[in-house]
Amino acid sequence: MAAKKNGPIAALGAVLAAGLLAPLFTGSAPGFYIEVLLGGLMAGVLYSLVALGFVLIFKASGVFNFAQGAMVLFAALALARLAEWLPGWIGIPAGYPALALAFVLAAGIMVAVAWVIERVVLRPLVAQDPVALLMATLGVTFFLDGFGQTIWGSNIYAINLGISKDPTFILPSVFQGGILISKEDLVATVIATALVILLALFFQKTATGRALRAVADDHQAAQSIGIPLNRIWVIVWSVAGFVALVAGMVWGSKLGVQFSIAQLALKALPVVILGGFTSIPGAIVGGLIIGVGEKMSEVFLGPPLVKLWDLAGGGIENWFAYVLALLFLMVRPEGLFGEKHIDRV
Amino acid sequence: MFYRENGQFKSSYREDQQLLGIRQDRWFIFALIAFAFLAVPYLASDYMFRAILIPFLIVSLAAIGLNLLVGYCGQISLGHAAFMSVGAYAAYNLVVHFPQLNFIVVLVLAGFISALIGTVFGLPSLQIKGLYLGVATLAAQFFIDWVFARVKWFTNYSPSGSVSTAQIDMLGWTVNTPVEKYLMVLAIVIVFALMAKNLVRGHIGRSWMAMRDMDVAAEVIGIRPVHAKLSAFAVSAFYAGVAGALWGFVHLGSWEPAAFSINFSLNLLFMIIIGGMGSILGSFIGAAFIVLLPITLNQVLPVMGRWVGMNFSTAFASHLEFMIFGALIIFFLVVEPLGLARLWSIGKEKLRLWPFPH
Amino acid sequence: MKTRTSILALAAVAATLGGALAPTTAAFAQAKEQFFPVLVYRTGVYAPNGVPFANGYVDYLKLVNARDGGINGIKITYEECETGYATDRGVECYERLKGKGPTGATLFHPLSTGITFALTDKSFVDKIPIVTAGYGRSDSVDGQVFKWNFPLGGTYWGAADMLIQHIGKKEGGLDKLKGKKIALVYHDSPYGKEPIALLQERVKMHGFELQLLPVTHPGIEQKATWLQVRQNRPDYVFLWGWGVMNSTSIKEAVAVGYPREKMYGVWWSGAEPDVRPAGDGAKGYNSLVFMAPAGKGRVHQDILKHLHDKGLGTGSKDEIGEVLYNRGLTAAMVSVEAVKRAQTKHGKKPLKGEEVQWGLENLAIDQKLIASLGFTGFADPLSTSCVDHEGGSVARVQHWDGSKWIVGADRYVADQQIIKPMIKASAGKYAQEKKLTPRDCAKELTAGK
Amino acid sequence: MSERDIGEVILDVRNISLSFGGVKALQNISFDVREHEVRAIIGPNGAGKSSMLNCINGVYHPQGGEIAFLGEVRSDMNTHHAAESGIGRTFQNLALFKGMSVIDNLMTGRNLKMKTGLLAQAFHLGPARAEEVRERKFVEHIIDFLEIQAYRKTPVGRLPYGLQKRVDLGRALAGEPRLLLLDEPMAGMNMEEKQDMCRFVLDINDEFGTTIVLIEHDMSVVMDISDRVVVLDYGSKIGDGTPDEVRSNPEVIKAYLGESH
Repeated sequence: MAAKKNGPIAALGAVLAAGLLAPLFTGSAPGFYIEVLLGGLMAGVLYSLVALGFVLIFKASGVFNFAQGAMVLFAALALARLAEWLPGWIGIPAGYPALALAFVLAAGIMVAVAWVIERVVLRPLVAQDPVALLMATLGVTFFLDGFGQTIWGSNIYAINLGISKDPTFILPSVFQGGILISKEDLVATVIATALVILLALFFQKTATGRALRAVADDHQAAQSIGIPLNRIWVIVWSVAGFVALVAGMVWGSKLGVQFSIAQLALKALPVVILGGFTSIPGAIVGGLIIGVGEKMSEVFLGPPLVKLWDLAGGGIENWFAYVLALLFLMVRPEGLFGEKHIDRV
Repeated sequence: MFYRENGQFKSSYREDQQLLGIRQDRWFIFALIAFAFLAVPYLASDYMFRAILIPFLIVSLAAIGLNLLVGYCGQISLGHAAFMSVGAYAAYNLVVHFPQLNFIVVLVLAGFISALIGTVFGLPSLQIKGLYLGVATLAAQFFIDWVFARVKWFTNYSPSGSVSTAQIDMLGWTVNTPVEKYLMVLAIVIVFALMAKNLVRGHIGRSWMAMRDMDVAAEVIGIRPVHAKLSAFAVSAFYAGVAGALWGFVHLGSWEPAAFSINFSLNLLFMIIIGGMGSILGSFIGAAFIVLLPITLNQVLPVMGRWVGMNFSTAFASHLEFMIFGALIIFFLVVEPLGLARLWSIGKEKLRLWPFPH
Repeated sequence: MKTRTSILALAAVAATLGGALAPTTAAFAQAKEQFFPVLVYRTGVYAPNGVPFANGYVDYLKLVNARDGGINGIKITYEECETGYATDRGVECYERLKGKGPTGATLFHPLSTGITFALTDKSFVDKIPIVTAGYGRSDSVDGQVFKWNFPLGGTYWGAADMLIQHIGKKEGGLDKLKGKKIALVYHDSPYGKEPIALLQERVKMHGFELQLLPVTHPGIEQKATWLQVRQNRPDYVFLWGWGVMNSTSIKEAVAVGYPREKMYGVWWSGAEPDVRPAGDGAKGYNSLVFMAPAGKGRVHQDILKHLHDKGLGTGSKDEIGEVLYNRGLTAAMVSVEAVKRAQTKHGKKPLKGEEVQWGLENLAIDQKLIASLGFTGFADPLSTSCVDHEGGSVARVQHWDGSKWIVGADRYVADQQIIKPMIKASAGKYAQEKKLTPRDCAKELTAGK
Repeated sequence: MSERDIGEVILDVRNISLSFGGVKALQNISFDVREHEVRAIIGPNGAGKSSMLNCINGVYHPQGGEIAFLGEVRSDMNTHHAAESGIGRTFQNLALFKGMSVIDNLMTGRNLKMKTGLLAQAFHLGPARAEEVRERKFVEHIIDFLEIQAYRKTPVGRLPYGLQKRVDLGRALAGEPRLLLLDEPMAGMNMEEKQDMCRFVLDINDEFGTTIVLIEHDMSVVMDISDRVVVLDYGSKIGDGTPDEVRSNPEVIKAYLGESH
């Protein structure tokens, strides 16, 4: 079985690798190539962050949480607005202090959200089929979008982490024009890595974390160790909420916080497909692959296509991720790291 | 109590297998159809036709299509609006290149083209199931969106990438007043609803449901997954295609790919979940729900606001609309995961047994 | 039990749904009222730009009532409808509002090119003018085919043409454009695609290189786009964005170190919400500005006096004088003037859209009138006719100095030599697609006498 | 046992081996089934009985060996071929179509026999209607035979376990199988239900002349109704013969008594 499957995967991998390296030989500047690569990785980091939320929740509650994007938006809005309002309310100095406090409060809010969701949505729907639950999370999405805009506002808001937005160029000696690096992206990567390490520790070291893993593996077992499933869910959704907050912060500081962030959820879907619904490393790696794949395809594959068929502009990154994920599904339905299951008769 | 079956004995399997077993149901449906054809044209306002009835009917058609796939065959599709757009653009190009074609012919052809595409994007269903398949169908959504936005030929090289349609006329009958449009759409939708009903009570429909309920057992019986699943995708996409063509030609009149965005797909899914999976009637109820709810909230909320003496801003009203919409979806999933159609049948059940409790 | 509650709930919902019919069946007996439908988007992705425009528009309508007691005594009523920039919602709003008021809708500002396309077809049946001041379909300038469309004061073809002229001037002559690279970063919708046709026309003339970079709605994903910009290092970037896309573009430009001085936005990419989020990064960014630049004039004083001081203002005080607010203001002013003009023919009574159409087609807004309305500096003269529904288009180029817009001195006028034939061709194609017979303006004129 | 003329070998299983990953489920099993007999496969849990059936009708694909059905030799069946060439099957853990009524479940079992096309179906044309009625008649036979007339329109999900088992059997019968594979038809039944089921099995065997292979670990039942018995243990065959032979087979006794219940 497994042996049979590895062939196609290798093939697909080879094709992708070839596509990835092709530009180097079709005469695009190596410096620029690296920039695109980095750009892709940075975008990938953000996708990973959102995908991480998906995976956490799916692992523990088997719910495919469509609302993750809405949660990112909601958290980001909360952070941005609180950071803006707090100085006025309690006279805390604007800038980092306000931001820090706002972050804590926002985290608290996300916990509250998680608790409400568990109470109002998950508990009544427990043991419903996944589709119903998926639908419910879509309902949550709508609610959060509306609610978020009502209390936080629907304008564009800034989260200022105080990082210079101007690009820096490294290795001008090696590559003509140097390689463009944005400090923001670097910070984003650092934060993301930190978060992942944090999660890893949480899952490996803490009792709750181990409990969560137990649940993920087998609900009955979890109950038998005596963990109330409801609490587990609240915790997991809170963690996912926290992840959403971090994702929102990173993204918001780059491009500002606005309703459109909610669309990010759609970007994360192919990532979880690629990485497997139940694998945290999968989410990370998948995110990076998708990020790089998108940017590479857009920059290097797009223009030729446009020329070839006289298209009205490129924009193939919109579907590339999905088609990639689809191809991948065909050869390996359980994803990169997801565990497969054979249904018996 | 008039809702009684007693005295209605089935003397042949034919009778037993007819669409509406209970006489009262038959009457009810006939009455409803008669009302829709004869009375509504005199009662409804322009607004009702253009903004509510016509869109409602068209999305119902699309919802039926989706329900055949998701509700009956158990294959999730998150990209059905894309199949609608295939139908719409197919119809547009047919009209552009063969102006003499009768609109009905155009519709059917558009349906077939869409069915073809649907089948192609249904292929993954042979490999993967459930949510994975759902995400796979998103690939269809985004890819097809892109194609129509990019390949100029499909939009007949219109500089803005937006296409607009000539008025519909078939065999001399020019369909342009709302009433005419309504009647045409109504007729089409009824015919297609009947066809759907026939399909699902025949052996093809049973093979779909078998796939949905227990695919291994179905295979053991000798049902070929390839046939069952792909035929479901094809038929479903056919419906979507026809609905899409109607949406473009009758409702919008001019559109760009954004008119068939992912949100449309999700709404279709809402319709069948709320209305009821595996129920043609449910498709209608769900469509009514999803079409009417936002419009209603959007109009009623400010009024209510004035009642309670506060003036809702448009923004707040539409945010509230979002929230209530989401809340209601959750509410109905909680109280009746099987959808509104189920409530309907439960109600009927009770009516049948009335006045006895069980 | 469970089922009973849900059946009750169902009934409740059904009841509310019933409400949907109420507004349509409700009668509007009040006479002496001119009804203005207002399509807005105060929520969703495009809210940052939609809100100030809507506030400006509504404020002016309020002002006319508060200050002049209506249009020559005819009181203005209006109703907002949220479209969320979505075509189908827009159509629904249109259908809902077109019949309201004693004489039905006066005219529509769809505020979205997509919705404009959808409504254009309906306008022929409903006979309600569609005013698209500075947007919409460029070919609708041709009043002989598009009787009901009024792209007052500018089209995208015109805008693109002006931008080319401007950079031509900077380069020291249009002929200098040869071999230059221009990238068009555009919102991937009819709105963003409109200018392409003209730019390609100009490419034929001057032989510069045009690169098309579409950005998908909503426009928060532009990394790849700007990496391409960095790769090809175009001499100029034209920005045809809307909503959050604009600010994102500027930020990404900063991120790849593309000089903002070489970026030129259309007039919908040149408002405060577009540059503010980018902070200092936006310094030096240019955009077209038509009709109303930022700033305050007498009309603003009136609004503060008659509305905000009485607590009747629509939005917050501080957005008064912003670009989009002013544009909304001007759009409303033009609409009101059209009604006034129509009243000279049809009498001082509530007018049907059909009657207002004449007013729009015979607009004569000159500096004197503008001054008397307190719009000096916030509107340009407009004189429309049966053949020309644009009424003249003038625009200037402004740049953001980090805190405010500085408007350049020279005014640009689109080169009709190029645009006229394009309009003719495109309008002709539309007429033939729709099986329409164009009006004969000359005849109507004589008939009018 | 009623005197029936046992015919030729119709199913011949030759050294079948099957394994999942490392686990060996079956190790070169061989046995044959003769026309019209009742053949039982017994063995403790995890002996590989179900796996055996799954190989016979193509749910699993054995790595080694071959299966000859009606003279046609295949290294592995696929479910569709199996069904088409007349192998029917019931399931240990009910695999009914929960969402459908009894009638529909049985009609679905008839699916292979129904051929009218999509359009005929959609418009409910004459042929489609006629076919529907014709097959319905046949299915009604089975309903009468299994004495479930009262539940025609009931969704199978709502039926009690015993009845669901019957429907499962009916669905298999609807396909008019020549060879019927019964996977623990009496599991989890009370005495009466078991007796009914036995009766049905034998009647099927008599009236329809269907050859039957059944899995069961209730020895007593098996011994009563089957002509020959195969005994599996840990994936390998430890006995094959008439009930009496098997009963006296020391290995079998060890296997069964070895693990004391």
